[in-house]
Amino acid sequence: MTTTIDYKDLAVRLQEQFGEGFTASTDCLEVPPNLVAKAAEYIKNMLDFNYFDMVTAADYPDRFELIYRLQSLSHNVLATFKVICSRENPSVPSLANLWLGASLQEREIYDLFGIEFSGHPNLKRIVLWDDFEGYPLRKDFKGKVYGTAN
Amino acid sequence: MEIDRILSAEIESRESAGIEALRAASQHPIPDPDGWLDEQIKRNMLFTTVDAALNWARKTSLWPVTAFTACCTFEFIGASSARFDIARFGMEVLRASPRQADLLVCAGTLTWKMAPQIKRLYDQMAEPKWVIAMGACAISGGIFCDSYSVVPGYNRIVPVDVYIPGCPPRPETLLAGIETLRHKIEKESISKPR
Amino acid sequence: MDWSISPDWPGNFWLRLIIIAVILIAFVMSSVIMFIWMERRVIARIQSRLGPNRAGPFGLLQAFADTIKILTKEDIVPTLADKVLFWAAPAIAFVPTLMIMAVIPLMNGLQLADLNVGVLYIAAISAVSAIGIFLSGIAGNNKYSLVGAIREIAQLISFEIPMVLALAGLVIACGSMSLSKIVEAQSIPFILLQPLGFVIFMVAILAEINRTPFDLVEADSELTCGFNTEYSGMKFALLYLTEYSEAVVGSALITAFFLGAWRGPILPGILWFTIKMFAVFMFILWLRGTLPRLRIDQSMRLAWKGLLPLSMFNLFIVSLQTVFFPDLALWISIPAYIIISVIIIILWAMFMRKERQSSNA
Amino acid sequence: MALPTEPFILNIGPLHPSTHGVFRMRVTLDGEIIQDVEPVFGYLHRGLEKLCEKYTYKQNIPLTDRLDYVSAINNNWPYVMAVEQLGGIVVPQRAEYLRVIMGELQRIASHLLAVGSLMNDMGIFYTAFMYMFREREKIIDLLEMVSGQRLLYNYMRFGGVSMDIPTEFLPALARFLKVMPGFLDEYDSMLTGNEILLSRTKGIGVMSSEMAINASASGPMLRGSGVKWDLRKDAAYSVYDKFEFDIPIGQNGDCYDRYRVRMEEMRQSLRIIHQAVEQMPAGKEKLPVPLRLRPAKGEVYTQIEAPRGTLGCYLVSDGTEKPYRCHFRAPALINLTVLRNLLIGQKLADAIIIFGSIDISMGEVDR
Repeated sequence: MTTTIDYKDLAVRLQEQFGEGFTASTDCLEVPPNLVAKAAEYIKNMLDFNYFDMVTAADYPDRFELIYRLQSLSHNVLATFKVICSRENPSVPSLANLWLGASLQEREIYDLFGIEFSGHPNLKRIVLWDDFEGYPLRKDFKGKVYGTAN
Repeated sequence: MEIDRILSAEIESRESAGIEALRAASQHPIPDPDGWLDEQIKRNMLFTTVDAALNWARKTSLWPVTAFTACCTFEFIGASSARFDIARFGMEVLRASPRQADLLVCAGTLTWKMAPQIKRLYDQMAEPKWVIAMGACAISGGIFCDSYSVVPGYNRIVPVDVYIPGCPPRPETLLAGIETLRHKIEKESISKPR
Repeated sequence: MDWSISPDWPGNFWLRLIIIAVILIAFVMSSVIMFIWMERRVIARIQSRLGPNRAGPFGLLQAFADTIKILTKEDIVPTLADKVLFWAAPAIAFVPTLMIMAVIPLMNGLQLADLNVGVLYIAAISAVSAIGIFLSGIAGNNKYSLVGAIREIAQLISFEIPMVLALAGLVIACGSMSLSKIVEAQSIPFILLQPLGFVIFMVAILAEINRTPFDLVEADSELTCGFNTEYSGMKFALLYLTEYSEAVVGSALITAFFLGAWRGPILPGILWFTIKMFAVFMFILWLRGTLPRLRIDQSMRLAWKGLLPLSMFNLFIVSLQTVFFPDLALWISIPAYIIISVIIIILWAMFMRKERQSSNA
Repeated sequence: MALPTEPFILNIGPLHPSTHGVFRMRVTLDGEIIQDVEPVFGYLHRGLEKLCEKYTYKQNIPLTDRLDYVSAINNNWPYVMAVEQLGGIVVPQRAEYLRVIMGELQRIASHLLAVGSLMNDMGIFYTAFMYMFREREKIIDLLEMVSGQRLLYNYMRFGGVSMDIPTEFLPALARFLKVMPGFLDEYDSMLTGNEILLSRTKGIGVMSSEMAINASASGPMLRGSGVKWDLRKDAAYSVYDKFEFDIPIGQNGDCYDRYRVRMEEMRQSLRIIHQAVEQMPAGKEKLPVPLRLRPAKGEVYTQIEAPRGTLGCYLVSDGTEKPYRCHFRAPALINLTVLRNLLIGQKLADAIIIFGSIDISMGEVDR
């Protein structure tokens, strides 16, 4: 069975390394946007989390939420990171250099949400064409979704 | 390869400009080529043996080029496989090149990014050519018609001869659609415009 | 019952030429039509499905429907294509396949020209049709057909030499290069006398006519349609015809050289010839239905490292046999030759496998 | 003086016979050797995740069918499990067994198609494809008997499955289970020992297990490289812990191993179906669930072992009857991250085979 990591102990360890900002909730660890890359590198090297399962985003009225799921296949342990970033100019350090699997998923989030991933080797639109104005998966997207012909 | 990076960016922007232009240009469906319908009503169709021979040849050897986009692809493959064999009607040669094909089967959802490719494919086909719009997505965008990136129906891009409903249509429905197209080809004549 | 036609049968030389030429062209065209129908039906039966049966009884008129439709389609010439080359290439590809038939004896005496350099003539002309296919690939200004054309030339060059050397074995065995003499010497078909030569010639012919497992030129899963991607209408009809007339001529060559063209007990010569030709084509279809495709470098490695040494060895054994024990009893020479060739093939295959493992290990 | 050559860009474009859908690779070729690959996605991007926010929970089930249209039943599973976890619905045992049986049948059908189209790319002129499609038609008949549709089944509901199996389903399934191993042996005899197939796939497109894990590949791609990771055993969702079956893994991660893994997985799926049919209890196949279901506020992530890899569904609900955010982790898209590393340096003919062995389905890649 996939066991989840003990988030409180992880939060304490990360606090020693990188300082304040890590709050552990029941099923995920909240990480400040600027420390994501360092925390992920720490967890990858120290605790052998070699599998980047998934990253996805959700658009809330006041914030963007990014959910990272990192796994260690050898010990069958799961860690879920949650990153809150502002809606003005959302930017999160990219994990594509740590795990190759993150590159396409981050490009897709950039394409559909407009969240910048700084340090991504090839950050451009993946599914839409360049002249497509706006980011469709945001709640305030005025596309043709609700029958309004654009 | 640096030159590739610049080159592919330039190709990318030229293509997306093409998509936007096509999207603006095709807000209204192209009328279906049903000239043969009123001909029949007027009953003045002059049928020569040359027409009959040509129509028989074109009817029995319809070579499809398939715009394999989405789920209807696998119903078309199911129709051309061992159980519902399309090859019995002489449609077996799956020519990958549009030059030699004369039937464009549009199977699946058409998105705006794919529309210029389908337009170019249709223009490349040699002249006596017909189009089958297969599946609800091909007729009117189907379950995805409200989406921001789906073309509501192939008839915005290419003139469609036969519409086959269903999501995805069963192979028997596809064969019935091909049968209607064959009846349509029987009634065509070289002297009349399509 | 020997059905034969005397050399000066209708009296006037020119009349004989015209009549036999018409017979030859009619023979090739009708067998092409039959091959198209046979291919679609036999491949369908291999794949446990029916194949065309709506156009006429058992789909016999399917080939006619295909040709009428292709001939009346619009003939597109791409704007950036090299106009003259685009127009000339299909003709260059098709005409040599008919010219090869001139030398093949359909029946005892039914041969357009009994050249005494028959084998050399065939080896030369078969290369020209490959040039035609190469030009059609280049002229269309399409990247896929360009790759297909380059592969055609690579394959032609690498399989030309083993084919000629396999035929050289025959020439040594029966002393002359003219086909009628080769057929006369075949009281026992050469397939039994020189099995190694037959295997090499068969593989080389498969590569020359671009049939599976060597159909890299028109590899429809990699290069959409290979060299004929840009052709439509009448030019495509000529190229489609070339593909099948090459198959007809290829199987005719195999029957002429190795299966004793028209020699057979009761039936007239030409019937025996067609039966053997259709049998060879059936074997080619069986290969097409079941074998995957080789990569271009694998097929060239097979030609240079596999067939070339084997054909030289075949030449060595045949010349050894004709010089030292010319009148060896048949019941010794046939089994002996088969055993030697089997051993050689196995040894060479093991050597090539070991060499391939050491090269990419 | 070396002949001056220059690379040329070739579009293995959206409409190509062996790109398994509308996928485009802008390939820079130097002769036949590939120098650079630029995959282009998006030709089938229908904005499915945006539409999920427009329909109610139950209306989304047919939408999930169109995700990976080659194995449609497996797409419903994670979405339905997510809503059940949010809504606190406990699924009756019989429904779990029915889902396992239909899921494994769909896995065999999807693998048949994957291996069939790989043989197509290799040049066997549709023969292997037609044989495998003949068997896929048998499975489609079974699934049509259960759900009424041929390709996109809309079969699973919250709290169970839409309809119970008709009486003639089990005898038909028993006939299929008796016949199918024979067909698999027939394919093995035709394909596995084939000398040309071996020379075309052995040692081509080798992916080491480290690269597979780093590129977060999943499914036959991961197991082909020797990593023993299968959600049916490791995450043990639904009733998979009641069956015993083993996980086939490859040795050196080339196209041949991925082909062997898929053939072996079909046999394991047959074993699972055998055990599931024996242990299936009687009882209700669906719990009555209100049409306009309003699951509790919150977010959940569920994942299953789909034929192409780990298919996950991340669902956020805000208490209304429409999902607030619904994201699907597409294994086919993530398996493609490694495409560029596998293709550079290979020949054009091998690139088609490697791409075929990755086995993608465009509905899932572009969503």
